[in-house]
Amino acid sequence: MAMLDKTTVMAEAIAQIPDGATVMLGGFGVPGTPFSLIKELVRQGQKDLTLIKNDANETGMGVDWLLQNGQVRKLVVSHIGLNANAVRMMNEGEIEVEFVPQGILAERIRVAGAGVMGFVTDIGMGTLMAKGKPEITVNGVTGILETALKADFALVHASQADTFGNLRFTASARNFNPLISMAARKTIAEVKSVTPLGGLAPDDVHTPGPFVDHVVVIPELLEVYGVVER
Amino acid sequence: MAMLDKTTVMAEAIAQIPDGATVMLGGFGVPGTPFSLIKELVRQGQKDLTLIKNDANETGMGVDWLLQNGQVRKLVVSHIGLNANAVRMMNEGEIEVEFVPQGILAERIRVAGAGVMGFVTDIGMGTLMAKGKPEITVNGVTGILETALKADFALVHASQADTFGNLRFTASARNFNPLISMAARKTIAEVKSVTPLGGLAPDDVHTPGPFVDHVVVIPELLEVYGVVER
Amino acid sequence: MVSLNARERMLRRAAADIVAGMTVNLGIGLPTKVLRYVPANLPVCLHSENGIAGVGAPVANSDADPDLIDAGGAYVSTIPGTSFFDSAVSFAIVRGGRLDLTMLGAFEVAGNGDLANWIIPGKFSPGAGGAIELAQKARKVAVITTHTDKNGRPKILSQCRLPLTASGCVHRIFTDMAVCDVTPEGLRLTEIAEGLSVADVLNVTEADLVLPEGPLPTF
Amino acid sequence: MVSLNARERMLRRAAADIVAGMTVNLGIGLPTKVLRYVPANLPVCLHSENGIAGVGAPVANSDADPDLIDAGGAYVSTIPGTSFFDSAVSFAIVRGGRLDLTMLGAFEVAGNGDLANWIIPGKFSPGAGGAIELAQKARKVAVITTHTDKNGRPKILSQCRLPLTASGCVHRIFTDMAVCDVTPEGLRLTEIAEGLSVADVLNVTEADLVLPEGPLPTF
Repeated sequence: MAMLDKTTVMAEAIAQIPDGATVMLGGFGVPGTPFSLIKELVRQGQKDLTLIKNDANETGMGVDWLLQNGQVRKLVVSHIGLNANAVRMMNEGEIEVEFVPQGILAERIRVAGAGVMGFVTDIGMGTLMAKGKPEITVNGVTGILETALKADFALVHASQADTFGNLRFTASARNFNPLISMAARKTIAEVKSVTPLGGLAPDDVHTPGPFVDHVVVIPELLEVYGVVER
Repeated sequence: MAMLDKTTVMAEAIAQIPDGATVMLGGFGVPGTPFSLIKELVRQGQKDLTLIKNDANETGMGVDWLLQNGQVRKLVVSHIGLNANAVRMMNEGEIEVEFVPQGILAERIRVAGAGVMGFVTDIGMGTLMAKGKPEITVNGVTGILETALKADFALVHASQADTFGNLRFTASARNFNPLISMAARKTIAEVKSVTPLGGLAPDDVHTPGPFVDHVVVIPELLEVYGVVER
Repeated sequence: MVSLNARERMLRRAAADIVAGMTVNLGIGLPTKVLRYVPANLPVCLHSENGIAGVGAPVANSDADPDLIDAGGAYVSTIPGTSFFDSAVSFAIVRGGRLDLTMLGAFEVAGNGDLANWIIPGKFSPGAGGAIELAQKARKVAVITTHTDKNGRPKILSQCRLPLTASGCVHRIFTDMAVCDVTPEGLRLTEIAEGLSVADVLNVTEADLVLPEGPLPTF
Repeated sequence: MVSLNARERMLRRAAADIVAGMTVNLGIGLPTKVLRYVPANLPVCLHSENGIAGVGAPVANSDADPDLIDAGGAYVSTIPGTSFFDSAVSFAIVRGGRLDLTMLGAFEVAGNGDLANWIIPGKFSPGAGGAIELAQKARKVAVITTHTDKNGRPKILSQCRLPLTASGCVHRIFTDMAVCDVTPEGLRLTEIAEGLSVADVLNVTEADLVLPEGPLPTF
């Protein structure tokens, strides 16, 4: 038995994404955002994208590159408060925004990855968030139905990978990355370093290789990945 | 900021379990089964228990100690084929058995841990497994409703812990242990070794301490945990 | 009317509700500042929505690990016993009943425990982040807020006018003037800032307050 | 009628369906034996329900790690690139569409792809384990079985009589006599064991078989 080598050239991995695709992006703020893959997506210019991510980064960063380049049709997010440009585009109707409570966003992605159709929760009952969602009663308690959130592609930022696509994340850069890796038809991971097979102990893998299709080694961390001065 | 010391004497931890409790047990076959905690539960003799576990171990092992001691009212399991005594007790009506497909068992436990009420899946549609379960339609596709599976107590076997209850598992002994740790009101972990705080790297924790209430260091692995000769 | 250090005394009073063994999530702004008044050696696990249990002290930019921020975007450190996990596990802690206490800011809070802190239609709608789940599912929910807004208008209302974050979720309100508890009998005034009279508080509170029989403890 | 090494040839033929890059789950019994015929250097990731991707070779008891078994309870090893995970993640691989192929045993399999392999009411009901999800959700489902049971009765039926594991799930059936594919036109006989005639196969097959126009490849 051996393991497939999934290391791929960045341009080729990203070129698989067509116009109109639904793309999940890792990251909560800066940590875990796949800035290099996003930059390549900006260079290639795919249009009409639906992006699923916790947030819209900050003005001038990551998701905002795609927004300013006119590549985004819709955002599915929990919060865009740090990106004034995204708020403006939403208010002026240039993009559609679907807000989801953060943990429900995480769970909708996770159940998609788990091959489940949807789940029942009482989160958001009695608020705007529940509006229009079907009610389901479980053991006499009523909740709302939240549907699984799938994507065509997941773009992930990991600190370490082996050539089979076993991934490890660092600190708070883990966030949505393991979840989106499971929920997309194709998962592309940018990594700071790749080790030969056997370089990651089996107990230490955060995202198992079967969920990952392409491993892209980035030559260096973009400047945007440094400490943000506020 | 500091962290609570959760190390506890085994007898005291297990004494919290009352008659009639619902108890989840880790383990898939031998690996990950909390044999020492089960043995203490046999010694204390709590009755009328509902056990939730992947399997019933083998005749003369683990779950079977509780069965033979007459402490079990019901098993919720995916498979009991290796325990002829459990099959006999089921057939003779001495215990109730609820069979759940293995991955649905895992998911019902996981969504309970995630504070979700239930989920919709097409697994088992058109088979005995779907009998009597409500049908729910999600985006035009019909599935069945599976409910969250909670417990009063989870008994977990981990290889390593720190005093706060951060846990690490080894190899295939992980299985249901991280899931049940999240799904019970109280989680008791037996561990082979406990390290001071700081002994586990934050990126290497499998089950975060907030899910764990008691850490019980076992003096030695029971013989039953060795290689099974068949 | 409100003494200069009323804010500090509010924070110190709120901190006293954080007791040994708790897992706690502190919202951005005033709630985060409560930490300053928590004894350094108190065994408390600070949770952050972005996947941390055991958030350590904030760090200067010069010492920051760019991969390690809290949910408010501040660079933080670890302590012995910290763990990292993904966002689904993080909210499992919240929804699964393992978060003992959250302290949150408020635009408005009502006498029945309703909380509004995420959207001002037409003015401010950046999304709720994790606020809805924190408010709805922490075992205890405390609000920390100035008693009035910057125009002197009451923030403790008889009914929220803004869209709710969660209904009936708040157990206790800490302000620079008072501590109030949501009870089945209504919003009860339980403590008062030193130097203030009950009338001072009633004057700037829209919600009806249940008053104590005897003298009020001060903070 | 069936040559002595028919079973080995069936396993070798089934192994040829395992191609580079696949993630594969092999059921207990005959399916596990297919591994012997997979080239050692072929990049294939073997999945086990109990939380392993990259199952290595079986090991003798004397060399076994008591914490490392496969879903059938056999002591196994790791290979470079193996990962361990919990049971929820393990079935996320299965249900989420990341399992390319599973090979399963059968009590009965029908011409329409129905599979029964987990319960014989009143005789054998130990629970389904992970069989239902493997059968329902692997991208390709192959059954490996002797063509007849030990009493010589057909196992490929026009309709399953036992309770189903999953309906219409099977894509291909490997037996010691034939390879059959479930197609919209019905169960198609696509290959035949060396030395057998089509009549030999038809004699012990209850399901209707769609026969090829030309000569059948042998295995």
